[in-house]
Amino acid sequence: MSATAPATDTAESTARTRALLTTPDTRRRRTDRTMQVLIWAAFVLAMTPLVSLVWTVLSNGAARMSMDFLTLSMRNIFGGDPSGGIYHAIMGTLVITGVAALISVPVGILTAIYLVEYGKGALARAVTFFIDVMTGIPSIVAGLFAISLFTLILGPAVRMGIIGAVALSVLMIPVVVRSCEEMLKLVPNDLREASYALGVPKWLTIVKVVLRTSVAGLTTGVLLAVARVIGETAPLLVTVGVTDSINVNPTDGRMMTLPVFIYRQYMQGTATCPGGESATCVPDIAMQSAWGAALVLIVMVLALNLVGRLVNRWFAPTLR
Amino acid sequence: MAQRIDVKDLNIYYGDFLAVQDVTMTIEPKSVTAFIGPSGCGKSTFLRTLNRMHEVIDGAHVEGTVALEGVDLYGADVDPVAVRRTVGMVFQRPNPFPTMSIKENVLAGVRLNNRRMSRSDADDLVESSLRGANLWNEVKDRLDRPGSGLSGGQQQRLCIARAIAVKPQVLLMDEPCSALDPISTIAIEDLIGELKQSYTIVIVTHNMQQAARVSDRTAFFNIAGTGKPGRLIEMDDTSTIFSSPAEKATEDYVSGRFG
Amino acid sequence: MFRWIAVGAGVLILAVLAAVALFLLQQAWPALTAGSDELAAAVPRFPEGTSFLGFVGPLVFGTLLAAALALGLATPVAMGIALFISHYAPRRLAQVLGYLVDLLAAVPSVIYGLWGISVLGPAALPLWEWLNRYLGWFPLFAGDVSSASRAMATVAVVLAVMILPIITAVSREVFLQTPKLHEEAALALGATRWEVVRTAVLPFGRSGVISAAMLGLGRALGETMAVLMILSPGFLYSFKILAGAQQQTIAAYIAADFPEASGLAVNMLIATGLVLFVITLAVNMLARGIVARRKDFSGAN
Amino acid sequence: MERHVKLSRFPRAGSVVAVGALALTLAACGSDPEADTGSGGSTDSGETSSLSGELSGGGASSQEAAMEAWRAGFQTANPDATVNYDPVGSGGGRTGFGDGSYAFAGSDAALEDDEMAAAEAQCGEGGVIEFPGYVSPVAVAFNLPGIDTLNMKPDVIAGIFTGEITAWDDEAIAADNPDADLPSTDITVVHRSDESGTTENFQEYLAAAAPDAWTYDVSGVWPVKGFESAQGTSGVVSAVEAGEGSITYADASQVGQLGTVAVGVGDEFVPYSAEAAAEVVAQSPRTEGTADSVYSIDLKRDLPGTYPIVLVSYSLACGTYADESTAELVKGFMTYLVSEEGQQAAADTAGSAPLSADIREAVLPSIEAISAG
Repeated sequence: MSATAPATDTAESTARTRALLTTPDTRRRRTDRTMQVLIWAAFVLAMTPLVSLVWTVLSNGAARMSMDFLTLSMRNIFGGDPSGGIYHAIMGTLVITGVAALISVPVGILTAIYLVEYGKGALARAVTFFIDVMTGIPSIVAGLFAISLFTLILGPAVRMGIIGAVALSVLMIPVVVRSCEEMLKLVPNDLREASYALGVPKWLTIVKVVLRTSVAGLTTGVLLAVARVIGETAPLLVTVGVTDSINVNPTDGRMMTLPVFIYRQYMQGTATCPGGESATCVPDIAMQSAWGAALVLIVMVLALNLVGRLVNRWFAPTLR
Repeated sequence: MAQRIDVKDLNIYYGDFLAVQDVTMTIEPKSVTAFIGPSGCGKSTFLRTLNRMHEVIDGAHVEGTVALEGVDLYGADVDPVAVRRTVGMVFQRPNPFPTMSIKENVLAGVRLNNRRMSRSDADDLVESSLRGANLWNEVKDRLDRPGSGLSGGQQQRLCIARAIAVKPQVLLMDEPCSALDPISTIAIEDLIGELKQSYTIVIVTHNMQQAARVSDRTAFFNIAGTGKPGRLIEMDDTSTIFSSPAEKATEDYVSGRFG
Repeated sequence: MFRWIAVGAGVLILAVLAAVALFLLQQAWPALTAGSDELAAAVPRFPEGTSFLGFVGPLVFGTLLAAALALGLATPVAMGIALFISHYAPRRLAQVLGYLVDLLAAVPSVIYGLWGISVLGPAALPLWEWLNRYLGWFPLFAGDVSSASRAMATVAVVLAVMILPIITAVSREVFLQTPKLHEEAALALGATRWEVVRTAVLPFGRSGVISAAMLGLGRALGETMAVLMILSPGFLYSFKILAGAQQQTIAAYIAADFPEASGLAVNMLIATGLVLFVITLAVNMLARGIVARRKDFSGAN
Repeated sequence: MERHVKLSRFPRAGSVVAVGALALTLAACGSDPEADTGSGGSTDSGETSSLSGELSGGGASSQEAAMEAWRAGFQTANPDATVNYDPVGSGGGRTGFGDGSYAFAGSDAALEDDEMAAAEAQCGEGGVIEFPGYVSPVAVAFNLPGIDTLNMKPDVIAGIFTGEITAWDDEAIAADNPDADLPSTDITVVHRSDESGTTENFQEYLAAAAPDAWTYDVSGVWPVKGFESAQGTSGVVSAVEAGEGSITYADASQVGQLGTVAVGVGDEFVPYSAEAAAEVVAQSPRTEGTADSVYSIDLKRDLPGTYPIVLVSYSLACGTYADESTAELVKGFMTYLVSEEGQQAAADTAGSAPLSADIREAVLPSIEAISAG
């Protein structure tokens, strides 16, 4: 209260105003405080499991990490043998997700272009509607679809990377379309009109102006979509089979992927070590490897997210 | 009802940036005070310090005092929420809550304070506030329709009704007519003339004719250049400012030779 | 030319979806049309004298129960975090947190499953026992507590943790889009921070939050691995979420039994998959419908 | 990063380059591990030293641990050969073998007549080769602190697993365990939630040894409702490890530190062991009326001195294959599988009971006759 009240104020009106300004409604203030505490609590409550998850993966996974673990496969490794690694699974994941991206990205971006630039009328509405429908396909159902499709073409019990890639594409296409649609919508109409005004045909405008303007955003959308499907387990479980050797050919035979590897290791349980635990036989090696692979998978997902966002932040033209 | 405001040596900062420097003025009760000046001169910023609305922006703070009837609004024991209840505000663009009906909009502020209000009391308050804002006759048949369905001028008067429903001492208006057509503007200006019978009114305006029409006193703000703080150049009776201002800058501005 | 390529891509998507639907239907058809005796003979789990619907019923129930519990747990908390990030936390922190939440939405479900069974399960067991002992009269907490925490309650918590980032990310976007005008209007009327949230932010964000919750629900319904790895399944209409062997979800059922299935049993599994497809479809449609009512809201994914 | 950006005129290119770059960095340094000269057994009998190609089989998940050892041993001896095994379950294995998608299969039950017909049709004139390649005791394992072993008669086991006996200090249990300090804890039964051969074998045992107490139909799915369950052997074991007072049945090699039941056979109680399990297979008669290449057995559950709860998992192969390399691979792999060395590798890894010399001798001629045709 540093202000000295001017002489014109009556003491009474000052007192009244002071009362007005300094007596907050305790009930409301209490509600406000309570809600503030609740919201902080919600935050802490939610962070606890998430932090615990990240920490568990980090600490358990780091213990298993080694150069061998990253660069060797599990070929001829069995029981409690602590050597071998997840190289085959890393490669399988990269190849299968890469192929899935090769399938979904052109289809997804072209569809997004169609919806944003050309889409009018019943077909566009139908496409939009069915992309929503596709978003809801449970991942296991996508796996069932892919395997029955290939069974029909190639006979029973084919297992190869490309089937998994097709299953992942079914999951990935709607995500790509959605995010690229958003990105293309961000390109201001002025730019398009400016291009038309110069006599550039529509398709060239799209290629030269719209796509180039939104390329960073599209890359981000694609990377995030890849991050979404790279951890899918259920569809790969029923389509790609398992192997413990390195196979980077998606059209020939079984492949291993990180999520499936994690699940398989988890299901393996404890190994039998006739002579007890030793340097060559660790009973819970399967679980350790599962955590190690989980760490690698999480790092891959985070890296994709990070790169995606950085691309958008650094290279997006300033539109807004 | 109406109360006076004494501002003394007020500096307004956003973080380290000094936005408005060294303002000292007195705003008389039951009168209309207009703030004029070029864009970016800090008049809106200053207006917002009168009910501590500038605090929504991170890092905003003030030095000096703003006293309402001798009580410093920035005193340690003053509740900012109570300040805003006592010093109401109307914004540049009409902003009725889109999810509420006209009636609920009027009662929005009151509902925060009163846990239970009888239906008849509420109806009375809605009617008196809307009458006070010169809107009653236009909307009395559709009180339960959404407020966003009204025209711009009606929406702005609805916002005024909403502001006066909480029975403030002071009413701040931040360019209340800038988003409105001329006819609605006249309606609001008329309303301001009526409202000053019961409230202290402070209005920021870009429109010098409007300032001349509605205000009793006028304060001219100016800025030396970008990055420099805004300052209060002079403040006087409106007639004086527009006929024989003390400062050259004021004269240039009001005669349209500047800005 | 370019135009037709683009149109072709759109049509291709329709074709793919039609193919998915047709395949599922074609593969499911034998099971849908088979008599219950036939099914009972082919599917060991199939109880005698039940129809297909009678068999799928408990699975649908389990799926819905798991998803509803997860949603019930996650939505208030997610709204809390979203509000925290959009309106309570200091801005710098808020940005980091927003990013963190987005990252967590991308953690693969198999990792959530791994964590759920090896960390959360044991940690939550004392709580489940406590609930059972003191609130056992309440139907949800009745029965014997699953001694290894392999119960619906654990699954629900894991699912809630999984969908939390999704709901948070979307709600946060909506809350951030609240027009400043409305927040200031509430503030100028003398509203406290919470009252600003209540009068301006929540009404504005309501439909966005609902659709966010629906998205989360969609993911919870289709989630396979976490349920498969944690739940001790049963095929009952049971509300006992602390006991083991009470419920099972469709997705986990498919993943668990697909390896052993052959012949008509496979058709049967695909038929249940079709049921799941229809349920998630309905949920997603509902969510999209709500979003569509608000044109300016975008960024569902 | 710079490179990535320049190339990313089209986002597709961008992401592919990113993934590709990562792949290339890794591709430069990854490999299959060096041939292991340790436990896996580095040399084979000599005749199959340079087989190459890929061989895929599938079936019972119970065989998986042993199959890993076999595959590792075989692949070590034949570095250019890769053998895959999908642990899809016995049913899937039999179906896949029947329709030709698996060159060999593992099954927890012998082929039934109609399956045999399908398999014979698929295999052609060479017929089907079937033999109990993997025999493993199924332990009844429990989690009671301080108690390592309990004696139980078949009726008691059946009583527990039907839910008749609900507490650990039940008189029926106490009667056979006068020295044990039994707690009053409730018994939590944990069973397999998935369809499994272990479940089927355990039920077969209960139906044979305690026909009065066990009246359910035998199948791969657990018939009694309301018990806890978990996915896979590791699932039930970890469920029991986590829950005090729980009991389950599981492949003995996986039960780890859990307490196990010594099963009543006649008047004695026999704890599980590979030897006692091998004994029951050796003493049980071979099924009559089958082809020479088919060696299936009718398990007897009451032979004195044997451990009666055993999982007998069969290996399936064809006598003839369409192409030469598959035939050679199957021949080589099956030869290794039944060899003493292969059986010992499985015993070390999976705790299984090695095949008796009699059975090996009976099936070896059929395996050696595998050919293309």
